[in-house]
Amino acid sequence: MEFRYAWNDGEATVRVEPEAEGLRVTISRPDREPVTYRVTVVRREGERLVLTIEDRPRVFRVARDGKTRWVAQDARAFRLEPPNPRGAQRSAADGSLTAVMPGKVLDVLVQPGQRVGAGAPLVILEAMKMELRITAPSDGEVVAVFVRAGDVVNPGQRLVEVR
Amino acid sequence: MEFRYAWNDGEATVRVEPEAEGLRVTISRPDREPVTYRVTVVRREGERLVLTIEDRPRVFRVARDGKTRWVAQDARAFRLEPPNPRGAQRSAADGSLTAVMPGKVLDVLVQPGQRVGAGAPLVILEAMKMELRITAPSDGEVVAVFVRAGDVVNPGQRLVEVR
Amino acid sequence: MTLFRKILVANRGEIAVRIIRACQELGIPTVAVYSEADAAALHTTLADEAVCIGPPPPLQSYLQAETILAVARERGCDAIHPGYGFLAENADFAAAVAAAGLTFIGPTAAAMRAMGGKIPSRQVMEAAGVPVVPGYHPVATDPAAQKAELAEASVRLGYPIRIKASAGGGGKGMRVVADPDRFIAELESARREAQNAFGNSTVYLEKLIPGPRHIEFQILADHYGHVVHLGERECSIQRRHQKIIEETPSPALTPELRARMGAAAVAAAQAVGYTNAGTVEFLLAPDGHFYFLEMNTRLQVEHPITEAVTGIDLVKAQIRIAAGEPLPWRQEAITWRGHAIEARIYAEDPAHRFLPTTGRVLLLSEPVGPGIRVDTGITAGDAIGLYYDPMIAKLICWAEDRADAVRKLDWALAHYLIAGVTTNIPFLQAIVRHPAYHQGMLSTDFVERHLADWQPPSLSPPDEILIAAAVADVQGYGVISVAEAMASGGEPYNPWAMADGFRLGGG
Amino acid sequence: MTLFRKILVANRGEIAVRIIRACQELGIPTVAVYSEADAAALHTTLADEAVCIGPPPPLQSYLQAETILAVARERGCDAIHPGYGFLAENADFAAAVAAAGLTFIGPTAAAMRAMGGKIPSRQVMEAAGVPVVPGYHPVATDPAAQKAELAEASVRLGYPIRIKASAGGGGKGMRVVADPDRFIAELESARREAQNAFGNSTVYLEKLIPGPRHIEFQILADHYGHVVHLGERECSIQRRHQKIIEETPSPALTPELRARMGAAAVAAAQAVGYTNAGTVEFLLAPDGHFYFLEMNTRLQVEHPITEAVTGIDLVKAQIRIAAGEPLPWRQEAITWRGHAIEARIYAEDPAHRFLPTTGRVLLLSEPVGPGIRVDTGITAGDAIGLYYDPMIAKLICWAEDRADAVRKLDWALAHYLIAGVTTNIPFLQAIVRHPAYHQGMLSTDFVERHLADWQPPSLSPPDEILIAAAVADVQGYGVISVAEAMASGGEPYNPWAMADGFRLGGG
Repeated sequence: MEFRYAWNDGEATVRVEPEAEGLRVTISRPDREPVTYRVTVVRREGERLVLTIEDRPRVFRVARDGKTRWVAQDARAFRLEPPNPRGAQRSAADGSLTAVMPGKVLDVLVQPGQRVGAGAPLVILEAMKMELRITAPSDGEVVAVFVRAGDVVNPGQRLVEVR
Repeated sequence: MEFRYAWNDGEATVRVEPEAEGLRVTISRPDREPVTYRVTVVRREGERLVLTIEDRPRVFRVARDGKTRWVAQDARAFRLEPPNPRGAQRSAADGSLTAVMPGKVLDVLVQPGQRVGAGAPLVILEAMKMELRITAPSDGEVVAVFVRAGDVVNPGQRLVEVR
Repeated sequence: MTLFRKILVANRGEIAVRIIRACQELGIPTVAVYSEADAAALHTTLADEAVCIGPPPPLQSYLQAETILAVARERGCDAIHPGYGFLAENADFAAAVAAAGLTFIGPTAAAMRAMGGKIPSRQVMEAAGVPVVPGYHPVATDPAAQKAELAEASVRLGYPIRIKASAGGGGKGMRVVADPDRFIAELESARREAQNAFGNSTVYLEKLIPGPRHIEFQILADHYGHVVHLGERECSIQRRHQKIIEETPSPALTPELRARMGAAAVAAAQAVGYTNAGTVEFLLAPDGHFYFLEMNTRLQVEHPITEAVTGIDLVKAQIRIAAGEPLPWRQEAITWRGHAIEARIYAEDPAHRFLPTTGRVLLLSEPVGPGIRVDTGITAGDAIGLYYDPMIAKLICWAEDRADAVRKLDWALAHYLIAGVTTNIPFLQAIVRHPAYHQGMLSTDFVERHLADWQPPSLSPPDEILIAAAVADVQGYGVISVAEAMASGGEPYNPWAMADGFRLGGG
Repeated sequence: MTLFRKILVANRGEIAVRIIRACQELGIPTVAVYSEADAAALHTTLADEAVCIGPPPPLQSYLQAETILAVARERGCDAIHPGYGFLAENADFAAAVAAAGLTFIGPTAAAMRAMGGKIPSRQVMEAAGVPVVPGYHPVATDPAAQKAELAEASVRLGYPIRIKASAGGGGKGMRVVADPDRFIAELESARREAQNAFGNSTVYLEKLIPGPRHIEFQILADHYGHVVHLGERECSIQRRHQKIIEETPSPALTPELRARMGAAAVAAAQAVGYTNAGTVEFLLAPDGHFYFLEMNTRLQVEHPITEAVTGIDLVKAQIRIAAGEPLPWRQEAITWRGHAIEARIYAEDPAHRFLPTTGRVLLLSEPVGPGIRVDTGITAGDAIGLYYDPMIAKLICWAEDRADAVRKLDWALAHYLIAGVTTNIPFLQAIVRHPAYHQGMLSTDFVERHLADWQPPSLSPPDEILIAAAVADVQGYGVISVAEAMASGGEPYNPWAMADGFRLGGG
């Protein structure tokens, strides 16, 4: 069985193969030679997963929310997503500003073609009883506006694109 | 679907039937007319189960260990077992003394036919580095001895029967 | 014999839980009220009774004063505890509760009107000779006239200037304006937000004091004219005027300054015949001058740090005072031991301009140990929604001195697991590990000054995490829906047959 | 600059967790040791490093002094904290640690030998003029001669009489004999148990003092001859000589008596040049006389209640003392605030003569809130095994006075959810709710006197519980084994396809 996981700025492929005793798990990352581990499943109870990895006991807590996986060791949790095949919608970084929480668009302050300075307010959202300003991450030009005042937006929905 | 659950000193049958909206759950206890409830499942995530029962929200935590179910509401947990069709092995109460924890028999102090007074030591177990005395719950006669010194016993295993 | 017959807790989340627990320890039954979003919430299930009061938006539930009062009467309550936020500083509600013959656990409506609004309280303090931040409150009532009046006053006071909502706090309706050209736009935005949050759009102006500390004093006042202060809390660590880390004692206060500021706080309470718990907030300028800022006529979010160092349970004290008991301590009997710090855990994303996050708390493990207290209304499985304050927990650490308390907080943050919802924990860690924080060099612009460009570290999951993810995916995440189970065959069946190899005995 | 480079924690369970946390707060890296049964235990995963030292039986792991010392050296530790139990009172181990050039965080081997054994410590105290319980310790070394000697002495001291193990505590190897005819049988049983538990079968006799209170004093001593006491703990609530509920201050002590007993405790420590933390135990007779019982030359299980009222972290104090720091407090600076009670949660079945229970903790939810502390080494999913002490947690409640602390403990017990393993929580609740407990009428025979016939209430599950059980059974309990998953098809597949309706975009 093979799984692919992505996070903020990376991704990996994990291959799981049964062995005589336990599993062989091979991890391939784009920037590295694949590494193989001997793994046995000691116990899985609800969110708690106990493995031995190369004979060292390890305790994890795992959860799923739709397509997202959360895996924690000690108190450090990692969020894993399915890899996005087109690499798009990588939010903020490429100038495409997305809503990161549900809310209502109170006002759109810019139009396509308009030049904006870093920090200029672009859209005002209302959420959690607060006004939130979505501001330009850098100097640039508004190339697209995807919402208008009154729209209800969901997390991940694109609002404005600045290049 | 119908389920039967037993506890210390009682048991009940629970019938679950789908309805247009939610479920009809009927509980039959030996000492009472059956009662039917309207139930909807709001959410189940791992051990957490949220229902509405007659429109009242209720939060439970549920777990299974082999044949045993544990169901908790607030901090009160109940242990439910499959009903025992013969009603036997109800431990202590009927004079049949069972091991309630794993351990090793250090000594057996009585023989079948022997009369014992309430509190008389019958068997000495070693467990958790302590000596545990199994004593007679009431005056009576030893009718059977099921173990001998050196035996390793498991929870539920009968040790001695006193009538 | 008991203090009250039954108390209705008119709030939700961690503070409702805190109050219900205190009542239960005092042997007083409680009634929780809840919105449809909170039907399975901790405060709802913890209380002895719970009544649904409406849909999720606060205006339709937790702010429904009449409904809540009606529930209190129907359920035989003789007192209402408002917590903080929602109706806590609503004098009309306090008056209505009293008029219905119930006890409002808090100050009287009159004291609330005198001290609760920021504008009247400034006047009271000016009259009492306590220094206030230079400011201006509008005389005109017509919005357009107010706008002109405030614009003019802003020039007189000098920029940068602060716009503040007269009702409420938490940074809502607050704006700092550096450029006179932006004044009108910011004023309108502030008024809109204030109206939205507090149902009152009134704002006023204050001169900006650069680099101040926020120092507040907890007071308790009984019905017999006796007022004590329980020392200060320094709440200088803020982001967008929202407190995030509070501590006591303040590294900046000498015993002499503490005594003077405490006396001013007590004088403020006495000036209006204040009763119950309240907090007097000051700005402490770098030159050592302090200025009255406002009074919060309610329990404060950060009250646990005062409890930790004084050993006094403020919620129980509130209830006892409201029941007519005299304060059992003279001022000299109030002593402070050790150092306490509170960090507020918010559902917000430090990587995306701290915007509130929503989702479901999937994994939750709170730090525990000596000197660690977590106040939360969240349990694993709860949804963090859009309707309410994004604060999901308060982490309070107490230790023998500040250095130990800081290290304990650092430890506790590193051992606080919340997965499913992004939180500000990495940001709190960055603050607590900052050398300026270690040195106690705090000011309300600490975050802008030291962490303006801070970004959460982007961590690649180690191989072990990926291994665990894949093994979990091989096994699946279990639990089918009832519909699926029913569809797969409606035959009566024995659940135990599913269990590993168990067989019922014959007979 | 740091106190130690790295500390090995030679223990398991809650006390190992407690010590590791203290080290982490002090910035000291830790090495945990664990048996094969504890590979996934909290103490193992919490420490910075963890080393497996053998199979589950303590004799093959946690009592393997040489292995543990070797691990400490290999891993570059410069100190070992033994916790309590296991090697904590093993003077040979303390000596070996010191001989290896590492610091043993506890008293010296010499002080341990002088005060640790119950027989020598009685002699030290008699010499220092502190009253001891009338008793007899055997001179003969041959078992048969010892038996005769003790039998004769028992008659001289008079019945009822108590047999006690010279090494160790916790009621192991202890017997009360009322009938001279039973003496030999009980003696043999006690010797066998003592040998088994402590590797030392030596026992001695003590006259039974009827209805006494167990009062112990915590002391701290640095390496410069400075000794302070931190007040008393009353540990009268016991079952089969095992403490179950402890509190401080004791309802029975006047300030005058506290000062006298505290001075005796300090004198005891000074008599042997004691260093680090220790506890001097006394019996307090109903007539007000007190008798030295024994000294525990280690951290005590019930140390948290002293921490709660004094504000002093005893584990950190131990580490600082061991590192050579002088005690920072004079006796007058030690103050006590409020009231603290600890209840020990055991995996035992009150319905079946309190026999230890085993199983897996399936549901776990600990009470939280102001003044509540839970020290535990257990997390949900852990197995409670046969090999170790059945104590699974300590619940510590602090409040402003005894009445509040009792109510808080009652609340916390009622909100402590442990399912999967039967515990003594209902029994603890019965004690805490007993009028004699409320009145502070405590004695070591409290349980026999007031709760001898107590049986846990047999509760039928309410209908709602049965509904939940059935719905959960309809849905199943999820998660298949890896073997099943693999068997169902080894084709590479995409886990996301399982997730609710999610489709990967094209491209």
